[in-house]
Amino acid sequence: MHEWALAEGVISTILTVAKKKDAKEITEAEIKIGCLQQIDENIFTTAFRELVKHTPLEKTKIKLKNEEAYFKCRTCELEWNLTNTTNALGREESEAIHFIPELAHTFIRCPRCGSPDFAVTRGRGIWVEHIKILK
Amino acid sequence: MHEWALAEGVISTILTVAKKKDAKEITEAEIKIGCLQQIDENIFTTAFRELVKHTPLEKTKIKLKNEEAYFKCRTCELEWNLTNTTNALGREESEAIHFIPELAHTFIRCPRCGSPDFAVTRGRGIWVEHIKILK
Amino acid sequence: MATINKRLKDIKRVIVVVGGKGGVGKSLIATTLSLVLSKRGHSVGLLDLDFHGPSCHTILDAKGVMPTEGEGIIPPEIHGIKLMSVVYYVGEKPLPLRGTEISNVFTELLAITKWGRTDYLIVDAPPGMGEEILDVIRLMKKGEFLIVTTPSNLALKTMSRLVKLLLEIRVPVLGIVENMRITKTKLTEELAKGLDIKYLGYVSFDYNLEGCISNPKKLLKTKFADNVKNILKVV
Amino acid sequence: MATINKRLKDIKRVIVVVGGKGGVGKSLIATTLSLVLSKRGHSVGLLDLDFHGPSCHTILDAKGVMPTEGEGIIPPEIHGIKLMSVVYYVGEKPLPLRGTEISNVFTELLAITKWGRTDYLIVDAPPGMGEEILDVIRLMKKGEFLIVTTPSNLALKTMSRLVKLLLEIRVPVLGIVENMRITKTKLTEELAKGLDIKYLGYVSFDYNLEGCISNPKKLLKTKFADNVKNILKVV
Ligand SMILES: Nc1ncnc2c1ncn2[C@@H]1O[C@H](COP(=O)(O)OP(=O)(O)O)[C@@H](O)[C@H]1O
Ligand SMILES: Nc1ncnc2c1ncn2[C@@H]1O[C@H](COP(=O)(O)OP(=O)(O)O)[C@@H](O)[C@H]1O
Ligand SMILES: [Mg+2]
Ligand SMILES: [Mg+2]
Ligand SMILES: [Mg+2]
Ligand SMILES: [Mg+2]
Ligand code: NI
Ligand code: NI
Ligand SMILES: [Zn+2]
Ligand SMILES: [Zn+2]
Repeated sequence: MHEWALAEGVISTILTVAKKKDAKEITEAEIKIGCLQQIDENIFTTAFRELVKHTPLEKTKIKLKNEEAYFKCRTCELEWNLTNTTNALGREESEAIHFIPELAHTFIRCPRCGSPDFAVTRGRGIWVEHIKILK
Repeated sequence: MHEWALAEGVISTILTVAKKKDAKEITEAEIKIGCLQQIDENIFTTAFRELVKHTPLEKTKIKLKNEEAYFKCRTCELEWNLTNTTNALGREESEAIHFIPELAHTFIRCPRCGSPDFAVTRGRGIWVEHIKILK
Repeated sequence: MATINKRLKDIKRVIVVVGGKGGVGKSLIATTLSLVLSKRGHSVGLLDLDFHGPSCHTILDAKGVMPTEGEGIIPPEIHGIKLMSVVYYVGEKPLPLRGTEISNVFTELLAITKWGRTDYLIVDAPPGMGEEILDVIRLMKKGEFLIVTTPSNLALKTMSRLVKLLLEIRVPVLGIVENMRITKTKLTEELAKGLDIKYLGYVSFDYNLEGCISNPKKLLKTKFADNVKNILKVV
Repeated sequence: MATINKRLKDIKRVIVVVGGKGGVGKSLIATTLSLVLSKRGHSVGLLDLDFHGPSCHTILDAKGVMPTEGEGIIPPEIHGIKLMSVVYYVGEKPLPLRGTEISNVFTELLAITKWGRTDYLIVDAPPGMGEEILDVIRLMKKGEFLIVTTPSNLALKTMSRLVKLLLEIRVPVLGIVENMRITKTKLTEELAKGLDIKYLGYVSFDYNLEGCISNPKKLLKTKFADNVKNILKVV
């Protein structure tokens, strides 16, 4: 589960932002999870808690929030979301997108015109939405 | 002077927008001109007036406004504007950018780190900012 | 978009030379095709879409020429071919571009270039199936794709990926040209069959070709050019 | 960025095989170099950056293998080489990507791949000087560039553009390898001199090479591999 790698990335982002803001303590971090990647929240949380042991983030609470994945076709301009995607994804395909969201361009097509030329407009990746700090 | 080609593009945009808005008459169009391309406003205006003869835009007033060109370096994150660009552009270089603004990546470098890997954040191209219509 | 469609309106056919793989002979075939068609009396345009490695001007030996301006940009005629390329503006200098920038250059070129009445516009595509190819599909609705490959396993695999994509989205595919054949092999022909597209024939590896780059007259007299003419009969 | 640097921390040298031009032998040289270094007892990683035409897995005959997961992604070892490629996930299917998407895939690969202690990470670059090359420069600060070209005028011109760029921004350039030499010519060597970079030697055109693709043991016994070993002495 590369949720560990994702947790590492999130932790280093939080620390960078906190440093920029001159934080003394980071009380909470809100983390947004794009649905495209189907990240396992339990594993992610376990990884996070494990990795922050003996770091300034040891006591930081985390809130995980989801963002639905949206696409926009560059050929016919249709916008749609992942749940509407007609060609249901198989296990291996989901797995691929789990690791690298852009691989969606191999497995997903515009439900109206069939084009592989679309943008992922929302719900890609994982990112820190905001942090609460004490100065 | 390919200002004629640019005027053609602007005209077709105005007509498309006006149609979408169900306009009966288009009284005015505000056109933004990015400074990167150094478009000749006189030639542009002449071309526009010539090309709209016997079209619904014959009486449309045009207002031209400039937008300074800004760059942002992807290597060192410096932002700068065209007038600050250290390597002054020669005539042929200006000409190249006049036709195709992206050719800036051959002739312009980040004034801090020398990188050619920068984004043109503002002041590229020519576009219709807004139109005034009667319904 | 409207401007682009207007610019392409008076062009009868648009042939896009692609391969997926680099170095399979796309530029040489695209340019030789242009020369042959032009010699036969057709009016021909050639658009070099390989902004990072433009080659058509070298093959045609285009020197000291520039497009002329007049209500747009009119490409100069070189050996009878209207050639458009970024090389007029950047010369031998590098043009490093990211994807969206490539897309912008392409859109700009299509919007400003006045081809006029043209029988064939030949498009010399870069390798890959990125920005340029996706934009050809999006912006040049008339495009018919001519696939070039070598019989090497590495080229065939990459070419297959591209062809699968083109067939899936149902753009016209003229067929496959096998280039640089050294020994006889059925690999390319069989792959074409498997992909259900036309095998257009082969072009032999021509050891004298290198000496004819930058000399269109000599180029037209090579075995390579003879092979290209045979392909043309089938298209 | 911090994550990426951490992932690359335990890698001693990063060699990026580029050419500007496609089909000059970047993938074969990058893969053969990896095999030779690995046979000599070094720990070697190989990153296939050509997302539209991945080739390293074909040359190494990597079949039925997948990266393993565990606090990141650990690439499988094939003939002693840790190979990372999108091919594990997309198989033979096309992966059409625009520029920003290419950049995202690259960033993601660097962030999740755990190379571990590695003496050499060889990066097999695609043609061009677009998104992938600019991102290697931006994200892999340790990268040393190995230039591959053929002695053809078309390849040399495109390679020159890329080298000019690399020299201008002052990234380390190891030198130029002349590949697929058929007849003796001084063109490449002279160009290297003109560009003020090292000429590393040549690799002959090897008519038996095609039969050794997908057979690393045979590949290592070719004249091609011998030539590559000679180049290695100079680097
Ligand atoms: N039939 C052929 N015989 C010999 N050499 C060829 C042949 N076709 C192409 N070449 C050579 O192969 C190289 C790649 O050709 P090029 O047209 O630049 O390919 P691409 O545009 O696909 O990258 C050039 O050096 C060219 O001279
Ligand atoms: N020294 C050589 N002799 C003969 N064929 C070669 C040699 N080097 C490369 N090739 C062939 O040239 C083609 C392109 O090689 P490849 O490694 O895929 O290039 P690139 O990665 O630069 O596109 C392949 O078909 C390969 O088998
Ligand atoms: Mg997309
Ligand atoms: Mg830019
Ligand atoms: Mg080419
Ligand atoms: Mg390759
Ligand atoms: Ni996972
Ligand atoms: Ni002009
Ligand atoms: Zn669509
Ligand atoms: Zn900078």
